[in-house]
Amino acid sequence: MATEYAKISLDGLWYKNVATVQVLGLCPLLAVTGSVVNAMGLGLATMGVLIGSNLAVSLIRQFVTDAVRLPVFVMIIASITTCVEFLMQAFTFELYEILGIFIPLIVTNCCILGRADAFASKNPVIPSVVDGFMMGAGFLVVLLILGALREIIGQGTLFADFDLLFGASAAQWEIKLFDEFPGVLFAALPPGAFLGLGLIMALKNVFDARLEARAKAQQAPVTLGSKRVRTTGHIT
Amino acid sequence: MEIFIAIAAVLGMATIFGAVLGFIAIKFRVEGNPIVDQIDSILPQTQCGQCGYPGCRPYAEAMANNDEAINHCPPGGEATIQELAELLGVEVIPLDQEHGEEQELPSVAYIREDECIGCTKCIQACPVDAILGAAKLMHTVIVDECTGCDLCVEPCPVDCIDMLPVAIEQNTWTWDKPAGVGESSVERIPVTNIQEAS
Amino acid sequence: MSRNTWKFHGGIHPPQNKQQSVSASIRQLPLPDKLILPLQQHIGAPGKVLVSVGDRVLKGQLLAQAKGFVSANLHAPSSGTVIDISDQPVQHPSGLPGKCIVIETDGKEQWCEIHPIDDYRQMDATQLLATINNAGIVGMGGAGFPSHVKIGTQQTISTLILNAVECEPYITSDDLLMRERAAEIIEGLQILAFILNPKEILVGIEDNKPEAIAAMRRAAQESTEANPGAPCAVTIVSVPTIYPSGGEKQIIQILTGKEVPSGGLPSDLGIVCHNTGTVHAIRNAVIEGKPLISRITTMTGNLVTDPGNIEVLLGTPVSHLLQHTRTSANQIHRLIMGGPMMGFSMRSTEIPIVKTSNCIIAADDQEFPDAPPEQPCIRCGACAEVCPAKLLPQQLFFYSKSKEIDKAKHYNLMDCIECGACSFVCPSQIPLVQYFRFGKGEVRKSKIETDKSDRARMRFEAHQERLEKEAAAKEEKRQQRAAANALKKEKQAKAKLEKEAAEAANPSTAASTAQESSNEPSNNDADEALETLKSNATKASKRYQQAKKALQMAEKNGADNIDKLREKILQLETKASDAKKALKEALPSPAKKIPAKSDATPNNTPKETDTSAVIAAATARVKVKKAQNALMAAEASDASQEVLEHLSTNLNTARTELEQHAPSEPTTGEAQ
Amino acid sequence: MAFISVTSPHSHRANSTAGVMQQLLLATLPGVLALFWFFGWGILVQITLSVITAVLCEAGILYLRKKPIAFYLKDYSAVVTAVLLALAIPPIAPWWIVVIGTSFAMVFAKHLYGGLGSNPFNPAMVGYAFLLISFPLQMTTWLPSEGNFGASTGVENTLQLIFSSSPADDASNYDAFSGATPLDELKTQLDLDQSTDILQQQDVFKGFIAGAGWDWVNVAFLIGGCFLIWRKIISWHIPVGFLAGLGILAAAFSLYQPAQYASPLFHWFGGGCMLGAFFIATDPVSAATSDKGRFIYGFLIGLLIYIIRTFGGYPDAVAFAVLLLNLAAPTIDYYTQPRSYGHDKPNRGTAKKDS
Repeated sequence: MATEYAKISLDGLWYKNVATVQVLGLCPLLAVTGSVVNAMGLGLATMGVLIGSNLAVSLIRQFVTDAVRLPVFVMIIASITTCVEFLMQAFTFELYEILGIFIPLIVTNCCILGRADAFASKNPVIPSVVDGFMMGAGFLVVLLILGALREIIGQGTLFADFDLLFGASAAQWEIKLFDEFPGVLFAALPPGAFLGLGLIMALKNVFDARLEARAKAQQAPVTLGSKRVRTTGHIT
Repeated sequence: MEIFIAIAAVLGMATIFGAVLGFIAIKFRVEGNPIVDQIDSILPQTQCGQCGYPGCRPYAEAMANNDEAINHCPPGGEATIQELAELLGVEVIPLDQEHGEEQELPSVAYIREDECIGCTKCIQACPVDAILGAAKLMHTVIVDECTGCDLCVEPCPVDCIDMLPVAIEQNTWTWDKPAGVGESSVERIPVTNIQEAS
Repeated sequence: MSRNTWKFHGGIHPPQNKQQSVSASIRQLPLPDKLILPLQQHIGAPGKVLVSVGDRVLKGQLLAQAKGFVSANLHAPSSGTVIDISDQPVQHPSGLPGKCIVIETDGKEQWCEIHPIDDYRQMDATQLLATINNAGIVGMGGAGFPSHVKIGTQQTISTLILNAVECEPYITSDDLLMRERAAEIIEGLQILAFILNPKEILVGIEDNKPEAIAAMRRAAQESTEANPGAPCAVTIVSVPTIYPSGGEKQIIQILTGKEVPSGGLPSDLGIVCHNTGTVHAIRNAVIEGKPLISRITTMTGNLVTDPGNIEVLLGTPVSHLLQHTRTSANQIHRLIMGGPMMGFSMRSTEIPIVKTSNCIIAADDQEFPDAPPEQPCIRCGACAEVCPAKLLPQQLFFYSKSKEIDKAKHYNLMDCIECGACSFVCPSQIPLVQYFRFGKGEVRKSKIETDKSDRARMRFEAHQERLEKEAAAKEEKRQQRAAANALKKEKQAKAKLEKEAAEAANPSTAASTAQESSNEPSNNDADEALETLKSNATKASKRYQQAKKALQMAEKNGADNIDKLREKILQLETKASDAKKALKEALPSPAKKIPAKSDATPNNTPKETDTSAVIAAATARVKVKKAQNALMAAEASDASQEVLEHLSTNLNTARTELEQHAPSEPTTGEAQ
Repeated sequence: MAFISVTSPHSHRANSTAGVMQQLLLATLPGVLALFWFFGWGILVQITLSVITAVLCEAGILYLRKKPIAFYLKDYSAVVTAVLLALAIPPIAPWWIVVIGTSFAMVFAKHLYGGLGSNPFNPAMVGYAFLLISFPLQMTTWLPSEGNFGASTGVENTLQLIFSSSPADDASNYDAFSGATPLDELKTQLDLDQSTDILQQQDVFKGFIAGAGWDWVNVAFLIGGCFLIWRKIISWHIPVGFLAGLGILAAAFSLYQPAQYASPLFHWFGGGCMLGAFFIATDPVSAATSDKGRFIYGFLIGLLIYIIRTFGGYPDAVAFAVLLLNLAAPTIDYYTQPRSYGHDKPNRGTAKKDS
């Protein structure tokens, strides 16, 4: 039980991370990670949709035949995205304005449809919700890291404009890292996002390679050719 | 009112698209599985069974239908894994050592003919009928047809079959790949003058 | 005599280095003690050895006969004794040994019988072709393609080309040959023209050999004057000096502007192209009747004190040449057979001169310094600029390096002539030619492997088919045998029953006991079967319960394989219910049977035994037994549900059958 | 005694990658001198800074990649990248501009793609584009050309400008010295509906063709380029295609409306045109392969430069045009494979299995 949820969590956060492993949802990822607050806004919205769609898909999974599953899933995702959009309009209107088209575009985020099809349609409700949460969290973490990276390099600040998301008191959270920083515009533009994502992925691959090497070192030696069968005689 | 329009629209679309989908699902059903032949043509056809399947074709079928791993073929080695990965659109993975090791050089079976007792056991074991002989008479391997699967070695009661690497001769020799960037491709050969030596 | 020439793409101007070896005229060397004659001196199959160790051979005697269409004869270059036929170091870049005939010379130079032809014009073309074939002549420019194959083409030839270009640096053997024996070469050309009947004869000579051009022009002039009726005149064409204009494809392009199609032969264009040395050898074979036993070889390189051109017997070890040209063998760094552009480095000084050895270069590391380490390709394109085949060497290099042979083939790797121009100009010092040779080797290897695996697949499938057929035949035989056995048993049983019936007609205890004993087991069997059915039913229901529990657990855990489990449970459920049903069906029959038995005992007192009933009972018993066995076997082997069901119904029907007949049975016994 | 076994050919033309690179550096000399003459000491400082950064970066990355450092440094490719980048950077740009740009070029554009020979983009131009996008102000502020080896600014002043510690001071410093390039000025003025004739009268345009020393700088690079073609370091196809593409569009537009569009000569001898045509676009690693392909490649770069210069948002466009065509080079190669000997027509596309 516990191991199962641990596996779902690890997959979402690391082994099947939406952004760094599956490389899905690049469009919003590259477009809105100019600052931490934007990244967080979109990340939370995506996570919400992901949880909702996984829940809904899992609930109806026995009643949807294979042929119509895609339209049905898309419909569900579109509905939930619209809900999230309304919510954001209601509570964080300024952020909604900044994120603009990328909120409705969550519908087309492949990772959501991907999880609905690959996981939620085959698993019970609770694991599906957990999967949605963890996948969303994995995506959010990458968004945040990339947002922080680009904000620091592009503007020399961190956590600027947090009042958009957390109310007026959060306006003080902004950290100015350098005095008179010229601001590397490159990082704030989409090419910087590509580069940043590439670096994050590279870093993750380095970690993975290390982990794998360690796992391999601990593995028991294999016996060569132990799975051989005879090929002569009847093959049925 | 708005909500009804939305529902009607959605239901209408659902009906139309459902009908289209249903029609397509029946009309364009994919029959057969030609991928098996393609996979089979990549496999080296040694029929050695090291993959855990009785022959290359069963392994090809298992890969096509049951998602069997592509790294179970030691005779094909890295090259085969790469081709399979390309064909099936999966990642290249290292050879599974549990199925055996890739050999540097291909080898073929040789029967030490004066030790052979003519038991025909190896003939029965050979998947490609590359061993010639009759009961109580000496057997021999048709070298050109031997796939080097070594299935005949184990059944031999007198242990007279050797797997020997295929010798490189002038007509099968090819140039080595140069050592690559940063290396000089010069090979130094110590020469012994035959006249001096003798 | 200016004639239009064409240009081929690319080409290079390496330093000529020809002057070292042109100062002296062609000379001879003392006879070597030993001649080593590799069987493989040409493209194609090695010849069949006609001599054995210890044989005395005469000069010009046939040693090995051509085997197959593309092959060539080999003759003894001098008289002597065959002392060895074994593997020796030979002229192969791999350094792998090849089979050689070794002759110890006796110094007598005793010729075997030869047949010079006085006037070839009186001969038939096929006869001349046979003469050339017998003389073992191959292309002496380096490739070693058997000449008679080229000459014997079935296509109509319009142009005969003499390739006298000799574009490689250092080599001057053709140059000297033309300077000194121009008339003989022209004569050879006339012989070829007689055989091939071309419209024109072109001689391409590079403009860096003015003496050779002059000599050849003079000889051609004289020849035309001497034979005014000759079918066509020889045109000497001076071509610009550029490497590799001596490649067959390139000289054809220079002289005719035509390109040999990829994978095709010059004869497809109506062209035959021969090397100077080859034509000279053809002339010698026809006019003098002498087979190819010697050739002109250039000895050069900065370590050679007496460089020059030498008429050397085939089979002479290079060490003999080094010795007689006063070469300091100890300082040799690179010993090259062939030119510096396409020749290969030898691994031993004992390698013999063969039909294709046009040059030996003995050089130290000043003359040919070691190549510096390979640097990354910067795609400068210098290689593509000089490639005479108009290929894209850098593309071929990438694909050869990464072993992507399909792509390399797509970029026409196989059209590469390995001239070395690309390697020569590469600023990154990449050994491109070696990469291409490696790539070509991979292409060939993969072809061989594909062929082999295709063959293996066919053989394997045939093998499987054969095994299946054999198995089917065996199965058929077995069934036949079983049927025969059953027939036999039936007959025996019938006989026995008849006997019993006869006995029963005369009432006897023996008969009744026999009946009883045969009745008893049948009851027991039925009971046993019932038992097994019962236990099966309980087992099945137990399994079903377990599976149910597992499913519940799994559902709680949300395991991945829930669907599978569910499916399995469904199966088990049907299995359990089927088993119960079978048990239910099975139960009443013995219940019925027992009372029937007890009922029957007192009442019926048969006056005579019903033979047919007895027989029926016996067969029914056999059936029950068989059905039971089958059921058990099926259970044991975990057969499918349907089979089990089928078998249990079989058992039931068999049992009812038995029941129908059995009641009458015991009566006979118990009545007594 | 030991023989060596090695593939033919046994002799080799005495040339090397390092030699090619050295000649390339030699060919930049006229251009460097011209820049020095018109813009002063800054250019020399930038080149020095850039070369030092590039060599350090290259060595560092080679160390991380566990490659032989000396072997690769000896090919001079890092130096060439550094010099080309420095030539494109304004002479008084602050030191960190050069350092960031050069490191970006070496690390991201060159070594992350596998080092020399494997980079799909021209590293110098990647570095330049990165700087131009990131620091537009510093990257478009040139000194007014004055001639006389920058005597009026002086070495000390130049160094102070470049190495001034506080970035905030830059702006005020610039104001004192800076000026836009003629191309920049042309664009601004044309946007303000000025006619080209009037512009020719202005200070920044005084010169024989394209104003204020820039034409002479381009002439110097042209001379260097001709040297490269003469030495067969580069083939003529790319520069000729480049200039043809640029010239044809410029001629067409200026013939159509001379007041609105500058002449081809102005485009040829303005901005980084000659540097781009002979030194940047000809980088063989990232260019097309065949002769025909190279001409097309150069031609398209020329077209793009004119389009971006005239209708785009940046005054000069060599870097963007070259980078875009770097991206297209494989496609160009795909369609321009030459017909090889013995084949009726060229191969197209990619390999098919068992073809």
